[in-house]
Amino acid sequence: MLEALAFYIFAAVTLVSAIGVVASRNIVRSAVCLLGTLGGVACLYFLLNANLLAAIQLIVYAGGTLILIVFGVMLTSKSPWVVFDPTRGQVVGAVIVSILLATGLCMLLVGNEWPAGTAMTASPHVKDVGTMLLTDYLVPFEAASVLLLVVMIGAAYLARPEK
Amino acid sequence: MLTIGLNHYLVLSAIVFSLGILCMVTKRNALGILIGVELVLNAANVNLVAFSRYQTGAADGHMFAVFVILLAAAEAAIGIAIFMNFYNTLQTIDVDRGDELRN
Amino acid sequence: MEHILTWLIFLPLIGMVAVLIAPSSMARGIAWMTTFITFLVSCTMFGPFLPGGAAWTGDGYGKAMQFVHQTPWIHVGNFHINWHVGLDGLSFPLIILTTLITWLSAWASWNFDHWTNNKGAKGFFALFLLLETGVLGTFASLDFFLFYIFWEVMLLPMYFLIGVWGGPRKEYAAIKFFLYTLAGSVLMLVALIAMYFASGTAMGDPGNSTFNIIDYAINAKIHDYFNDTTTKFLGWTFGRAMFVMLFIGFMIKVPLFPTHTWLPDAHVEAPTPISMILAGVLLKLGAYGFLRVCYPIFPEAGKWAAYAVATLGVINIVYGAFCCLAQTDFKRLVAYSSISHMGYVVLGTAIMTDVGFQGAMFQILAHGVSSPMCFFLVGVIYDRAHHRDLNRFGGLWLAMPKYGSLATLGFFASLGLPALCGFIGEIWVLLGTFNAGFPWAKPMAVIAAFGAILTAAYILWMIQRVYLGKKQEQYADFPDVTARETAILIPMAALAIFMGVLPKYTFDLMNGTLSDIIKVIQGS
Amino acid sequence: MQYQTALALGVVVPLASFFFLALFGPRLGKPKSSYVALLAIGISCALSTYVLVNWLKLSTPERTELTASAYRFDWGTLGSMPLTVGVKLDSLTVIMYFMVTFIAFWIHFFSIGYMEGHSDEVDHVSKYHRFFTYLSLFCFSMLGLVVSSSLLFLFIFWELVGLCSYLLIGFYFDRKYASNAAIKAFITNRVGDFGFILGMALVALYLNTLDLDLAAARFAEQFHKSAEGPAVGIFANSYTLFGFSVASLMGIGLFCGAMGKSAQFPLHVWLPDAMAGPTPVSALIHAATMVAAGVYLVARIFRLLTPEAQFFIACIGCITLTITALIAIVQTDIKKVLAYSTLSQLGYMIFGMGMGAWVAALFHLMTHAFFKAMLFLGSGQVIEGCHHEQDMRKMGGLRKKMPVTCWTFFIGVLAIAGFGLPGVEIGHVKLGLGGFFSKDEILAVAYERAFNIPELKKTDAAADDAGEHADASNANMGVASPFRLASDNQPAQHAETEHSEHDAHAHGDHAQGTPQKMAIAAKLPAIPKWMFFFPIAIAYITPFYMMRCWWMTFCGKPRDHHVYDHAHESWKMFLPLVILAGGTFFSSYQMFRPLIHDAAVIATDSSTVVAIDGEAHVLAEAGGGTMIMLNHAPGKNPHDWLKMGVGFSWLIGMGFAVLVYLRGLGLADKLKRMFGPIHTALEQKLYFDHVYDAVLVGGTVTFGFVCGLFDKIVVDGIVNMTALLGKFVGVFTGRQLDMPVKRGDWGIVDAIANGLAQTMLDIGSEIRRPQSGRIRMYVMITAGSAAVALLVVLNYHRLADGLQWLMSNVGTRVLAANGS
Repeated sequence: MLEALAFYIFAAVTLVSAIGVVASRNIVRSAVCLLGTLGGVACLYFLLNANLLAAIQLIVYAGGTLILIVFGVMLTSKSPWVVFDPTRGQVVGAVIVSILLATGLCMLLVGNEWPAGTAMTASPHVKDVGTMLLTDYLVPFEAASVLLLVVMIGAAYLARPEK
Repeated sequence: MLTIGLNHYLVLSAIVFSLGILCMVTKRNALGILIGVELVLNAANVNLVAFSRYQTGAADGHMFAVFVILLAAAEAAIGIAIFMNFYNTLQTIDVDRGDELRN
Repeated sequence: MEHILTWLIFLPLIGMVAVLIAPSSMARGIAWMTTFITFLVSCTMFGPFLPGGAAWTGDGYGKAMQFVHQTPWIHVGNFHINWHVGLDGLSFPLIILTTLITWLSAWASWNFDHWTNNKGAKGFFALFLLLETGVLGTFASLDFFLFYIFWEVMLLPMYFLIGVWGGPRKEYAAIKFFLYTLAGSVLMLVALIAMYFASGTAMGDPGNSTFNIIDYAINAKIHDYFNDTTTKFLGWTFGRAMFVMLFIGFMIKVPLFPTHTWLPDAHVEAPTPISMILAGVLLKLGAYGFLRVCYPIFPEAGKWAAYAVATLGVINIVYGAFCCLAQTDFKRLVAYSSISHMGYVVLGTAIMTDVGFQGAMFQILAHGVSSPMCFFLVGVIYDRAHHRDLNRFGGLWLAMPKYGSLATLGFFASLGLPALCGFIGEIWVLLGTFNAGFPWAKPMAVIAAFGAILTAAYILWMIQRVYLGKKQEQYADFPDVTARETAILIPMAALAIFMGVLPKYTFDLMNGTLSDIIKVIQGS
Repeated sequence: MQYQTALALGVVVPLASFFFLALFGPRLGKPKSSYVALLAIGISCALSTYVLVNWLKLSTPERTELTASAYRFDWGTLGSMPLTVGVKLDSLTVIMYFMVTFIAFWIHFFSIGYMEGHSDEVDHVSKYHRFFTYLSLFCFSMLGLVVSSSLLFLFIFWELVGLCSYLLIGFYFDRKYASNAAIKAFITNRVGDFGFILGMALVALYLNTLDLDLAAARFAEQFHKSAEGPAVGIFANSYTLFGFSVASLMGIGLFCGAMGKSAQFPLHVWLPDAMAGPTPVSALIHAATMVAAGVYLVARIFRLLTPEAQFFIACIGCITLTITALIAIVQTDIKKVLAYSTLSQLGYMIFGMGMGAWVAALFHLMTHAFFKAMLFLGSGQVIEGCHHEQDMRKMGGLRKKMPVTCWTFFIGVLAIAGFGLPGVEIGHVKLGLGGFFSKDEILAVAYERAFNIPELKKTDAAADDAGEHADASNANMGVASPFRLASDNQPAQHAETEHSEHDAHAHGDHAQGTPQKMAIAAKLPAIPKWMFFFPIAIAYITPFYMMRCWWMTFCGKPRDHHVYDHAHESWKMFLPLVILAGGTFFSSYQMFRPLIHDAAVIATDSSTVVAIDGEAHVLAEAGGGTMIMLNHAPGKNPHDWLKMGVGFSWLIGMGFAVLVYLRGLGLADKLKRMFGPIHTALEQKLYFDHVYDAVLVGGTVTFGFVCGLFDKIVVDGIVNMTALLGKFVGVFTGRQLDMPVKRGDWGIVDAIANGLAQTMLDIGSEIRRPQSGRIRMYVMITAGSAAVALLVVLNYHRLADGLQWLMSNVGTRVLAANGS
């Protein structure tokens, strides 16, 4: 009961702010709305027994990526309030497509009879997660670290000032 | 309705996913597209975690989600770097004008 | 060298890599060498197809495939896709035709640097070689999925070759070509999947589903199931539905009225060597599809659709010829004449008799020799005059006597003059149609024979407008055909005469297989 | 040497010459290349003479044996029907072969002289060698045609001679009218060949062979079976068109080819135009050999002709010979007169063939070949001598300048006019020339068919009446009906018992042949009387226009002094004239007549129809079994009748011409004014060209343009409309393509094409330009197609039952795959 209530609230937060992301005409507002979505999703993670993930979500996404985007907004526009509007036709088409897509996805996901699985009873301990990361997922983990290094260098290279 | 199951999360993620796509398509600002991508990735993450919770019972879904978040961050970093470069060259962030200089 | 056929198919691909690596000044040389080696390699494969060779066991359709190379390729779940290639009398002559014509077109591209649109020699020759791989693969594959893949592989290079190195309206022509062919291959894909599953159903075990084209025709269980009118697909009779889908897929390539309009546009815009390949080889793929896929696998549907198919063939013949009369663009005229000539192929196929198939197959080869020759002849004059307006030419025979003589030979071969290649195919198809067991066959043959008069009319009129007449000032100092151009024309001219005078040797290559196919058809 | 080898060699030598000249002609240059061609045809001529001389010595059985053992090589198979290539070695081939090589040799000889003066260079390009190259090719094709043993090969060479004709008519292709004439000739011939192909298809279908002898044998077999019992195979009534049985259609179809090549009405229009070619070509191809090939074809396929088909042929011949002779009267171009006279004479031959006068028609072909070749060469001499003047109104009085030409030409005129003194014989040799024998023989047979055979029919019908009525009712079913007389061994006796003395005499004396043949003869359709009278009338007109031609050219006063002063003749050119004049004499009397008769025995042997031999009394025994012959007995003897009827037509016709043109053109002009409209109509060739140009050519070309427009507007329009629709359906893809969409350009198409093309271009080089311009669209398309695909897949079961079927399969497979 409580879980249901919590789910609906968080889901509403997520959805409303996601709609805000799409609907707001200027990019700063979009970014702010995105924060709402990210937070909502983080809360949902709690509900899903993924406490650690929720924390990561908040730290990395809300704290890192979003800030990055806001910086990007500030750096790339003469005024943060500049608006480029798509044409009406584009919007109509896009809305139709996404509604179709959403319908299709819902039908696919909901309509399918998932085989019975085992439900997770408790949130995995951080320690367990760490162990998995360094045993079963060692290779992706290392690859990710290399990737991050590459990204760091690449970003620095790309964003360097013009000679 | 009151018992929250897998399907609830799946529907939610489907809607968020579509909104992400919508965002990518309608924003002419390059950063808007980036934001759309974030939405899409979040939707996927919700799916992963939900499956982990209701189907497998193990933390594998969480691991995937961790990597996705990581990649999203990396993507945002590179993306923004590219857009800044783009902006430096074109003095605009409007992706639709991206091909104007081609010829 | 047991996998020589596989090597043959990928030889051009190796050449393509070499073209991409080497400096662009060497591109044409590498392409020439590659196509020439491919041609030579294909010539070494003649042995089993000569009378008395291994391809002549007489065991029935598909039993005497040569140079077979079969190995598992993609096995996912129940999907068994094999690398399965092999040659019989149906595909082998077309392989030779392909390697020969591609070689000659590579030679025809020798003056690439002097073209109006000559950027990216590397890209051009790389795609050119990729195209050859696609075509060879399509002709050789015996696995339907593989066939489909090569079919698509061949599509893309052609698109770019027209779209990038073409004439003023290249984008339009290229996209038209692309969309048309794609539309056809989508239908083919549907049929392909449906046939795969149906074959499993026929065998009684989904694990035994197969993509093997030959099995479709000769495996009694599958063949009976496919041709059973009670087998349904979307409420249609299965065989007929498949036949129609495949037929539409192939007819676009032939091309048959009313899906022919991409051809004139593509030809007009394409550079000369590409036109040569397009007319000489690519159009044959559609007809090959009829003979390899449609008819042996779905003979029941073939009989059911015979009237419609033959009607389309006759319309092609007559309509194409009439359209030729209206053209003022030289290349467009030759393109429409291709449409008209391919009508004979379709007519010969539609009647499903020995003579019809022989005639159709011969016409495929004959047209494969004569139409590249015609297109090259047009190209020769286009290189000099930079226009193709029939009404502005005249007196070229006097200005360029050697060229005039070769051109006359080429166009008369296309006209169907006896003792040249075009005649045999035409007369075989006409006689075959006349003698076919369908009640409508005789009137069709009469109309088709009427097409021969129109053919004479437009070809002679064209010759008059271009080659005859007084020598004109602006063309007076045109150099006659160069040694390279002569060298390209001579093999085609010689083949045209050889096939016309001694058709037996060409028929010998394919008659065994064709009569096997007829047996398969009659057996059902 | 074997005769067949000799003949085959004779065919190949000109081909070798053709290839040699085609490759090295330009280097050989002006006189030398002609020697090559002359040598080649000379060898052929020598070989053919050798064969002919030896052939004459052979007896009939020996000849038959040789015929049967001639070469047959496997050439290919048509389905299961073997096709052979071989030499047809019989008397017909031997004489035709000799005639062709002999005339061709002398025309080559003449050509050397003719080409000496002109057409050596046109626009600085030598065409001298080209002329002889074509001539060699022609000789090859024509000889190949003559020796072909199979219908297919006959057709192949048939088309090749057509090609040579096309090339040679268009020899002066820098002149528009020459190339027009060439095209006209080729296409008109193609129209005829259209029928030929269909005829051939019928032969292949119902007789299952294309070999001439085999086909004839099978044809006869079916015919006789039909004659005895109910009609079978091709004679059955079940399949008819326009009232003709399949058998008749077969013959008519093949004859269509002959109509084209021999320029018979309504395909006669190309021959006069063909005179645009050089004169030796006109002599060789368009007078002596190629146009006679049509007659040769009919002679060859004679055994495949039913009486109905024969009647059709006779009608066509009769119409042709009449109208073309009329047109010839008013022509002023010397070559046109000869062309029309050729047409008219070909009409006689075809008419004769149709009448069953096999021997007479071929005999006429032979004599005509000689004298017409000579006439054309004479005209060539005149034209060459007169500085390429072809208009007879500007000539006159050339007799003094070119005596040899003049008198050889006169011999030709006499020959074509049918000069002869009926009843006058020197020793056993009757006095006469060319047409006197051959043409009159055709007329004699026509008489027989028009008057005597109907009498025979009456007898037959009477016999039927006396016998069973059921049979009589069947009698009008043509060949398919049972034969009343077939079982009756002596039709003449039969007649005698039933009818008066007088009638009995009539057939008993005039007609002689096997009972079976007589029975068939009795079934021949009745020939209307006009088909006899028209040729008779034309026999008076022929001498008139020929004499007119000769007189205007050579006699009277010179009308154009420029032309007259220039006139000259050279030995190189008149030597062939003299030789051919000798040939005319020779062919009228010796050699050919018996040989043709011998050929006829074979050619009509298994025939279902009868050949009627008008002169066969000499060799009555040889042909007794196969032909019906006239006996020259008193009574209704056609020869007696003709002696009075047309015996002196040459004198009357020529005399009238002299009368009109004696004093120059004045009287002729008056006559012209008197018959104004008729004259105009004739001068306009009875408006055939006008009608054909307007209706057929114009119609075809117009329809072609309509088709072209249809293709461009409707078919292509639909395609483009679809593209446009696609553009509108995807709302996004309009402006969002971000490509400048120009008016009249194809936005979507352009954009995608450019995009992809650009992508491809970039492959080789580094990617330097941002591709973000279309990112949104990519996403859009991906998402949209994914959505559509999803929806389609998910709602699959609702679409159709069959889809469900497929779905269930896919479903089970996927699950199975998952499960495993």
